[in-house]
Amino acid sequence: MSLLLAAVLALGIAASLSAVLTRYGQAARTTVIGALTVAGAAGGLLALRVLWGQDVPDLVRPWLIPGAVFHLGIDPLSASFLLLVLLVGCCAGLYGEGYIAASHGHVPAAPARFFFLVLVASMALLVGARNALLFMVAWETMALAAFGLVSCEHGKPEVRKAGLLYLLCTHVGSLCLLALFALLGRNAGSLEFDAFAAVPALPAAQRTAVFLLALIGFGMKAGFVPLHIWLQEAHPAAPSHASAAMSGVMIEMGLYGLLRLLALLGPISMKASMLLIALGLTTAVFGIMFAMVQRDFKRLLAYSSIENIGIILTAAGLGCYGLASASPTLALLGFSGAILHTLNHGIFKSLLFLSAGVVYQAVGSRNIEACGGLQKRMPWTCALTAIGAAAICGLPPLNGFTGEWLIYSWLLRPDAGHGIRFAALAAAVLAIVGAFAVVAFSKCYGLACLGQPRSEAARGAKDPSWLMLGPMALLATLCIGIGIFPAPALHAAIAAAGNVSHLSRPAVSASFEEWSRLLGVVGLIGAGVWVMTALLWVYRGLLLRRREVGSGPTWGCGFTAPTARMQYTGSSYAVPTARVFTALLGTREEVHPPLGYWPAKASFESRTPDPALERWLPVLTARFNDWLSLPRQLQRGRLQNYLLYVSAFLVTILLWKL
Amino acid sequence: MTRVSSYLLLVVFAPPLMLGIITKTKAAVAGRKGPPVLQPLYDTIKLLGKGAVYSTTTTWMFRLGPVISLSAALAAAALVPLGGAPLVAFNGDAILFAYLFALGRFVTVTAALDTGSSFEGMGASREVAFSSLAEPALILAFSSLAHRAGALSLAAMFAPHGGPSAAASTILALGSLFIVLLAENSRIPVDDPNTHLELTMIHEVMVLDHGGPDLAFILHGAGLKLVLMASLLVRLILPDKTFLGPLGTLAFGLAAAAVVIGLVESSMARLRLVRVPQLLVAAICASVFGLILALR
Amino acid sequence: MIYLFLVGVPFVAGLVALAVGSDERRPWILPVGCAIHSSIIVACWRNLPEPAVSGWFYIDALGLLVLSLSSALFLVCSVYCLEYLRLRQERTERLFTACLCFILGAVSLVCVSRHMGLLWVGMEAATLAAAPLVHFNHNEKSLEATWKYLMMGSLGIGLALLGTFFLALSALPYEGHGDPLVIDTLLTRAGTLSVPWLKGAFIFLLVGYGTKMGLAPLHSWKPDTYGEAPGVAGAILAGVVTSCAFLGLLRAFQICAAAGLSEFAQGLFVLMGLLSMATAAAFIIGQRDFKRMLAYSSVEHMGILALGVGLGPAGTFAALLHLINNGLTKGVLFLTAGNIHRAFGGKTMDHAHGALRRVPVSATLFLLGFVAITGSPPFAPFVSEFGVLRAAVNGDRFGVALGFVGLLAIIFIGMATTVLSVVYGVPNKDSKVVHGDSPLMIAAPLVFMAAVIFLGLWLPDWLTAVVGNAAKLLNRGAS
Amino acid sequence: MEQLSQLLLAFIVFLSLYLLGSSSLTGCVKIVALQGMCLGLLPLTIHEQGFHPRALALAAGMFLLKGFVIPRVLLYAIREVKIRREVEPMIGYTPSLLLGAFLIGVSFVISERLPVPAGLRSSLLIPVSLATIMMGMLMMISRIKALTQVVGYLVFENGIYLFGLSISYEIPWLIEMGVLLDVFVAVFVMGIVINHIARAFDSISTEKLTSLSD
Repeated sequence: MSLLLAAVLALGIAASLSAVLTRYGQAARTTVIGALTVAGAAGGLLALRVLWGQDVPDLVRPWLIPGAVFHLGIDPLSASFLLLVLLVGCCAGLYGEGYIAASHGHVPAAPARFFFLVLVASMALLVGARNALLFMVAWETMALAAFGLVSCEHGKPEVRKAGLLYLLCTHVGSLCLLALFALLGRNAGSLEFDAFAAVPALPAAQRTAVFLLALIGFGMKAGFVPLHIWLQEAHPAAPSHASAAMSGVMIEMGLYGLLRLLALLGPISMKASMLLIALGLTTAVFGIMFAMVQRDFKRLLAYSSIENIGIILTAAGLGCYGLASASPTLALLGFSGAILHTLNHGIFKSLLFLSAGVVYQAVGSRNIEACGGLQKRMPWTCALTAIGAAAICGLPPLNGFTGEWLIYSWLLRPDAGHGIRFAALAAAVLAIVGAFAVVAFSKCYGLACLGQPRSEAARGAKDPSWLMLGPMALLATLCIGIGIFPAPALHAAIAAAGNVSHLSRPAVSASFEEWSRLLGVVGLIGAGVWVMTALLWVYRGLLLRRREVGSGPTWGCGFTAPTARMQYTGSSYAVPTARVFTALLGTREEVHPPLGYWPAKASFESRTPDPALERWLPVLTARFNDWLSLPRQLQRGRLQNYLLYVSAFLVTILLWKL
Repeated sequence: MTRVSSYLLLVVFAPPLMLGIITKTKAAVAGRKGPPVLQPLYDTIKLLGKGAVYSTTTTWMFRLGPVISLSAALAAAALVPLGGAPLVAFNGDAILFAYLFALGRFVTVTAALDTGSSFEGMGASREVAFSSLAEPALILAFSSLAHRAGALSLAAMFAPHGGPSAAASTILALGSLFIVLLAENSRIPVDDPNTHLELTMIHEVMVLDHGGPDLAFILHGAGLKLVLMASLLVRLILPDKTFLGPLGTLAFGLAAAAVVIGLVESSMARLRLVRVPQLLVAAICASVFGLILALR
Repeated sequence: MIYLFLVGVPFVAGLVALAVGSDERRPWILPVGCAIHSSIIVACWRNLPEPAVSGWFYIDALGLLVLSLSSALFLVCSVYCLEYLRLRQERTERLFTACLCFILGAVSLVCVSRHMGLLWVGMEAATLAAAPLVHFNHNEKSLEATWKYLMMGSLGIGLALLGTFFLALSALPYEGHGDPLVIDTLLTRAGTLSVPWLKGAFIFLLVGYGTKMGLAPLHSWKPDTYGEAPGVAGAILAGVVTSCAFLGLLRAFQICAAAGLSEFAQGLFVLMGLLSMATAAAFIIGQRDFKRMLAYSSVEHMGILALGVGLGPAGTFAALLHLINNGLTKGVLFLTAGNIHRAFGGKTMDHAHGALRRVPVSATLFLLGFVAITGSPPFAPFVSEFGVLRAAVNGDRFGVALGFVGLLAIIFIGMATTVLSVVYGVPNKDSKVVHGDSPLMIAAPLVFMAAVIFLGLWLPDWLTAVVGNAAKLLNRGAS
Repeated sequence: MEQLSQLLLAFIVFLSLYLLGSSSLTGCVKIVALQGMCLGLLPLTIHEQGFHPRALALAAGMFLLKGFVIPRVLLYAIREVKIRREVEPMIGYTPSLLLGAFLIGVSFVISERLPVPAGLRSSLLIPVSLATIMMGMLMMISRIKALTQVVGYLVFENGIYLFGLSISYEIPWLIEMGVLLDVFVAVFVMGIVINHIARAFDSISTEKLTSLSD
């Protein structure tokens, strides 16, 4: 346990040191890299030990805050998330150093370093917290650090807007969590997690309240629709290494919270699990549909995070269903699918955000349509991006598939069918989501990295330093590695899921045997794909070695003067898919067709605003403002009125209470 | 050993043969003689011996795409019972099967985008659009079959058993899978594999710039995909053990499937692009209905 | 004797300030006076002094708490004043300095007196002494604010006097036990007090001291006053004077609780608490003037204090803790708001943007102060606000808890909009740089912030003990 | 004696009502002065031990302060700012009177609920004081000129003093001094502020003092 404490402390101290050392860039950089290495090593060691069966005693220290105990504990559930936090945190942190250096002052170094380290430290603390107050402290520190990161480049109005929105959302979520813990603490008589677990059963109304509060509180952070409104605004606004940490890990902390509560409070009802599944599917479909039509690649990634959160929530809902129907196998399968996908998502999403950062720095824009042709100019970055993009689509032989495979295995399980009729429909929805992901990411990768440069800046792009490429390469290697050899990741996921589904250790390891065998075959076939690819590639090389290999322009179907502007744009690429779902997307198009017989000015513009943020929320706030304008009439500046309020209040109270 | 040899045999020879039979059927219906049945095989061999011309815009993705898509198809083939037990079978291989095709699609699409050609971009965009509807139909059909079979393995799901009670759901799944087959393999009424330069094309327009071994890989991969899906359907219809033996049954079935596809292509026109989603939604509906019957 | 020093030192300092002629030296009287005052209080902490003057003077845990807070706030603010007054050379600061000293004296009187009448005198003196602080800027707006402050304050103080009379009447008939308004006498005789008169006394004291404290709907002077007064005056008013008014209310509550009227009083506290929070919420949303916003935030926090006391022993503990936390955080906010105000020459969102670029330290502290005051961990107000919430939930007051959380959320939304707009962004080109950060003027809020963070992470034993004792005093009758 | 105090009390209420209906500023001040003198007499009549030396001293002090000193200050202020009339109060004179009557009713209702303190000769004292307080507040609420509001405040304070009389024997001088202090200091400070207002705005109409609002 002292390892966890050491990791948190190392990060925390380094955060303050880096803020102090801002003037001396090199020293600050060394501090950050050193702290990340130390924390990663210490925390990683601890997490691995716990995941591989070692019991680590809790650390309990008195803490002089009413109700608080400094209680750290680590079980496989914590350990698996800790692993993710440190992995992504270290990769993104190292990358961040390169990113800050390469930004030439656009990214303010001091806040970017400080808040990033605090963010990682608080998340590491969060997963170890075993006391509601400690949990809240870590939670809010995390939220505030992320706010600091989002607002790093506050000179831009859209960044300020995003920061404000994020702050509002996260605080509302935190308040719900406060209410939640107050409610749990009331019944347990203490704010210790162990005490929450010891409470036999809450009354039905309170159970509902706990469920709803947790759903809103944690869901706000995770970004369940329609609580996602901040996500697609805030993630693009933050510096890319921060977006990677936020999207790859921070939002997953919402799911950690939900899983932790489940582990403490036991099963939720069948109906509630169904609600979770439905919410998860809605979130997934919503997220990916809007990802598909984005032009800003960081926004696209953010929406895709919403999608993946939806998938994870669906899986968690399936786990809850298993708990509710007293079927430990189903529960374990659902939760391990959720956790495995969480780990995978953390890896590939942070990889993609990191490469998005590279592209952004090279091109100076987040618009896909300003990129193009980057693969020729920055081959390494784009190769890593390709791996990330394929992984996030859930394609074998990469890691994204492993988690989705577990979830599909639940949904298409023949023995799950009699209880949950719509499991197969859920599988179909997931299939749509998967197919849409292919649309979104073939667009993101294909149009940004391939083809011809669509802007001057894209023409001059270069691969970044190894400090930035190295962490990305590590993440990409993990994508491939887990895809081929999923057993370790599955082990972590199943061990963590065992915590949530209250299974004994032998049962968990038996289950692990079973699933690792099956997933091992998946990995084997994945390896087969790689081997086959290599063989065919060699074969192709042999074939071509003796032949003439020429080069020329892309064939323009007879048109002889093609330009880069004639390429398919990102928006047009997604149109055929989006057209089918126009009613759901609410895309607004503004068309000015050319008039007359001769070439004339024409324009076309399409925009797909977020419905929750730009359609529903304004209506709500307008209502609310109308409603608030009434009391505002009371403060009109007339002293006489103020005196009247005092007198009237006095007389009323006298007549009423005396 | 026999499994491996029959796998290799089918994987190498079935695709060109099946494409040849389709072409032959269409020619026959149209009253022409048509090219020899083995023509696709000759084409492939010829292409393998040719050099290649690459666009200056393209990168390694363009070259890797065909390779990966073929190896994905080959990997998928290992999961399909090709005249006997498949090379690899496990609970859940059906999902891997579906996703391996998705992998093939992803690399084909990105390879097409690598050229920077607006035509290929268009093809890619349509490909992903239609597959996003074909995918759920496939999964739903798999689901109803899995429920019937009690296992999520292709070998178990695509086996002729269950008797008349399951017939209705099986037929619906079959119909749905057939539409998916047509869509995924770019056959009429979704796509027309014979024309290359129409603005309405999907798959063929994506491979405009490929040539030489790359094109050979693509063509073979596409054919293999057709064979694999067809062989699954065949197993659903034909009994496992006929007098022809498993391999013979499969060969017969594939040939029959090729004839059916040829007949469909001859008797129908390509649908307007905007109608294609409706066809696929019909497939989804059929799957859903079949699933409901299977769950009943 | 020690009481005489506590009250007398500041008064003498004030008189000296009036007498000293040199504008250079006069401001130094403040920190010196405050330091002496604080050191006396440290002595009080070591060993509590005995009651004096037949029980008229005594400092119990509650008084000690409020007095220590006030003295600490004064000490730090007086350091800030040194620099502030140097910057405001154009204004004569004779009255300003003297009145600050008088306020400290009056506040000490309120805290050490065990006599409701004497307490009232202290409050009256503090109210009147604060008027020149509000008028310090000598412009039309500050004049208007002063007028409103004075009228509302006088009305409140009059009503509080009436309440004190009611209290005396409740003790009739009276047969020679010393003075009837001595709190200890009232407490020992609590059972024999006349209930209707006591209720009336509580209502009048609630309205009277509530006006001073700024509970809605008696708060309307607050935004004008805090908005127009200098930042340091705002910090003193919001942190010290309101705390004293709250102390007055708590004394009344103490007597009511001893007489078995705690439910009646708690009901009123909860009502006014929620009403204050709701009012603050309504006015904070869309507030463009950040000093007025702080005033409404003060209304909100007074509401939280009242609500906490209304929720029983656990809530009282949290409320008393919140008294400290709110005072310290408000110190940060008002002082830094003053700095930002000066840096931009305006106190609305239209004038002030991008404070982080112009006064980085002040802006950072302002932002942190905002985060703290809205109850985010790891800052001190979180502990106390969560305590209030827990008190509500543990007492099965789910509706109150829901209202509390909901209003906190709305207030957060309102404050965040204003604060972020002020702190972040790019300063207007045309607004000239008036004053940047200067060491002394950021040292004071920095000290407060450090305390807020420290108390958020570690509540010292002795503080918990004093707060706990004070809370026990207030709920003795109930148990 | 009891009759006399009843009479005085009734007269005080009447004066308050008269004040509500009066429009001349100097008139208002004079009425308040008269009311102050009545208050000065009251300590002598209200208690059984009427002519107690301290009561005498209090009566004398009060008589002087409320009857002469403060009115003088106010009259001086009126001369300084050169105004005569209260123009258009926010609530007209007749409605003010009606409201005043209503408030008297309310104060009787409230005092019904309070037991009459022992040793008090007149049961009227409590309701009358409450009514005076409320009418003072009404004046502060309904008048526009800052000076009239101060007059209202004086009436309010008179009410409080009246109330304090009920315990003037039992509790020490501190409370009475409190009233004096309050009135004196408040009026003193208010006078200064009004002076400032008149100089800054060229008027003492509070209509000008409404710029701070939301």
